[in-house]
Amino acid sequence: MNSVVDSQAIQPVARICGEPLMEIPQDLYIPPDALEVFLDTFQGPLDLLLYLIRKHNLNILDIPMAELTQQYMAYVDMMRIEQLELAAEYLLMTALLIEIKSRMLLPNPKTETEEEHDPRAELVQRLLEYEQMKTAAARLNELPQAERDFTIVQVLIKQEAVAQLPGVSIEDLSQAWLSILARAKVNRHHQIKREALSVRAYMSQVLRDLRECKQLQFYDLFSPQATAAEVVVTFLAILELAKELLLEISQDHDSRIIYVRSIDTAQRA
Amino acid sequence: MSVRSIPRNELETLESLTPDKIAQILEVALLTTQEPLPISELKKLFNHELSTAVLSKLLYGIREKWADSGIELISVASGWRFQTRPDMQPYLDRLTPPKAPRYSRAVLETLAIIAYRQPVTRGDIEEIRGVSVASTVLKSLSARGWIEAVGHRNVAGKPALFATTSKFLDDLKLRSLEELPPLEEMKSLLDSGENNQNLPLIEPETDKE
Amino acid sequence: MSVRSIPRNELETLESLTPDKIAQILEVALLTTQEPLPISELKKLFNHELSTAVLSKLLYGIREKWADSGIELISVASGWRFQTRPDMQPYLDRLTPPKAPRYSRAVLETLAIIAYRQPVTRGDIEEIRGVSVASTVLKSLSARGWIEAVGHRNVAGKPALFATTSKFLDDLKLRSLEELPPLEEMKSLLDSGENNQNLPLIEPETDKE
Repeated sequence: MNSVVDSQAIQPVARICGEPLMEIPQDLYIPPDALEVFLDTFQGPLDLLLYLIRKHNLNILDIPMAELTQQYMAYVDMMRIEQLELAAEYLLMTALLIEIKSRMLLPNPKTETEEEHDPRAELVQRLLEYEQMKTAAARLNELPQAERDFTIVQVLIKQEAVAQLPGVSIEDLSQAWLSILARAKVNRHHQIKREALSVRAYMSQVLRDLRECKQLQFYDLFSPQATAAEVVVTFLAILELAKELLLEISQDHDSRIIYVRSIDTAQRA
Repeated sequence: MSVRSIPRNELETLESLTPDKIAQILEVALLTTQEPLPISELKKLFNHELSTAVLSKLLYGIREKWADSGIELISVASGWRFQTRPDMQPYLDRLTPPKAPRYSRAVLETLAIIAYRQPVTRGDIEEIRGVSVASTVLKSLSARGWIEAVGHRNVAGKPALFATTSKFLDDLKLRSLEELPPLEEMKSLLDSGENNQNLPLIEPETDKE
Repeated sequence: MSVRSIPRNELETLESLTPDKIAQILEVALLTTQEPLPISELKKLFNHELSTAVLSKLLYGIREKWADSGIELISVASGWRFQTRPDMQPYLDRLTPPKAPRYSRAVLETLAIIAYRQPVTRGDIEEIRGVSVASTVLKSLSARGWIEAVGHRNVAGKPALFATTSKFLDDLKLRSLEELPPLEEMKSLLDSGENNQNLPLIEPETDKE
C-alpha cells in the first residue's frame, strides 16, 4: 500500500482545543471554533470537496447540496472578515455545486444530442487532476531530499599559502611596448634596431661578468665557445658600454694587455 | 605552511600516473565539490586524456570502495557526487539544526504541478489547485533553486512559464524527470458510492495504463 | 524508500553503536563540514556520551585511515577538519582555474622596457614611459627573479642598471632575448595605423602604483 494513504489516515483532520478531530462529522457540520483550523487543513474548496467525496463515499450525484451549500456559505461568512480571496474561491465552488445540482434536477430537453455536456464532467476532471497532483506532492515529499535526508560531502580545498603569481606572455610585453610607443608618438630617442637587442643583451652579460671580478682582461669577456657573430656582438656591447660610460677600457703599457674595468663604484662599496 | 610543490607546467604526464593515483585524484575532486561533477568536467582533471569509459569504470570502482562507509558516491542529473547515507542524517542534525525547510502542502503541491506538468504558469497551477498561489510559495521554490521561469506564455499579461531545474533533480537524487514517482490513475469519482467503505482512496486502476 | 525510517528520538543508544559505526559517524561529520570541528562539537554527535580521550583516539584512527589518500585529517587551532593535500591542488585547479592575477600596466611596461632596452636605470624607464616608476614595481619584478641589477651607471647617484634574468627567459619559454617580437615590426604595425583602435592601452596614464 502506498504511504500517502496511510499517513493521511492517521493524521487528525484538525485539532479542537488540543483534541484531535479524527474525521469530519457525518452531517458535515463543522463547529465554528474549529473552522479556522479546519480551513488550514484544506488547501481550498477543491481539496475540501475531494475530501468529503472520498471520505464519505459521496457520489457527486448524491451530494446533499443543501447542507453542503449551507456549510460552504458559513465558511464564506467567516472568511469574509480576513481571507476575502479564499472566501471568493469557496463561494465560487458553492455556486458551481448549486449549478450542477440544479441542472441535474431540471428535466433534460430531448432535443440535445447524446453527447450533451455533463455539468459534472468538468468538476470531476478537475477533482481527479487535483487529487493526482496532491498524491504526487506527497510522493515527492517522500523522496530523499538533500539537506533534509542526506548531506552533500564537501571537503575543504586547502588553498596555497603562496600567493599565485601573475603570468606574463610575450604578447603582454609587445602590447606594453606598443602602448609606450603609441604614447610617445614619435619615438626618436628610443628607436632600436632588431640587432641592437642582442647587443643590449650582451651589455647586460658583460656587466654581470664584471660584477664578479673587479677587472677582467679584455679577452676573458669572450667565451671560448663563442661563434663569430657572438664575438662581434660582445665587442659591440663592450663599445656601447664604454660609450655609455659604464665601463673603462685601459691598456697596460708594458704587457700590452687590455683591461676592462667596471666604473660601477657603487656596488663595491 | 604548505608551499606549492608541483608547478602547473611540470605536472606529471598521464602515463606516469598510476591507476591508484588517478582514482585518488578523482576521489578528491568529488570529495571537495558540492555540485555534482559530470564526466566532461572530470576529464579536465586529466587534460582530457582519459576516456568516458575509463572514467566510468574508475567511478564505479570508487563507489564500490565506499560501499560500507557513511558516504556514498551517486550519479544524479548533473553528474557524480558524494553524499551521506540517509542513516547518518539524524546524527548530523545534532551538530547543525536541520536547515532544509519542511515545505507546506501548498509548496509541495505547487512543486508537484510544476514537476509533472511543466512548463506551467501560475494561472495553470491555480486552476489545478483551485486556490490562488501565494507569491511566497513560488519564491521559496525559486530561492531553493528548484524552479525557474523558462519563458512566457504568449497571452495577455505574458505570464511566466515555470519549470523545474537540474538542481531539483540533483537534490532529490534523480537523474531525470522520468525518475519521478509515476503519476497514479485516480479512482473515478462517479462510481464511488457503491462499495467503498474501506476507502481505497488512491487505488491505482490497472486496466487504465 | 526508508529514508525517514529512523525517527530522531529512536536513535540507537550509544551502547548499541559499534566502534566502527562511531568512527563512521565522526568521519561523515568531518567530511561534510568545512569549518574545523572542535572536540566539544563532535561530542554532540553522541549526545555527549563519549569522552575527549575516546574521541581523540578515534580521530587519530581516522587520520591514519586516510593517510594514503588525497585528503588529510588535520587538527588546527579551532578543531579537526579534512583538507586536500597540497599535491592535489594542481589537478583541482584544472577544474576551477584560479583567476590568474594580472600585472598592472606599470609593471608590464617597465618589464618591456627592461627587456628591450637593457641595461637601463630607473631614470631611463621613467624617461621612456613619461611617468615616474614606483619602487614597488621594480621590487615586484626583482622578487619574481625576472630582473636584476647588473651594475650601476657612473653618474650622480650611481643608479642601478637593470637587466632581465635567465629566469625571465625560462618563465616566458624563450631561449634568448632575440625571440622577443622585433621592435621594428611592432613599430610598423603601429605606423600602419590599422590596428590603432585595437590597442587597449594608448590613452595617457598617470599611474603611481
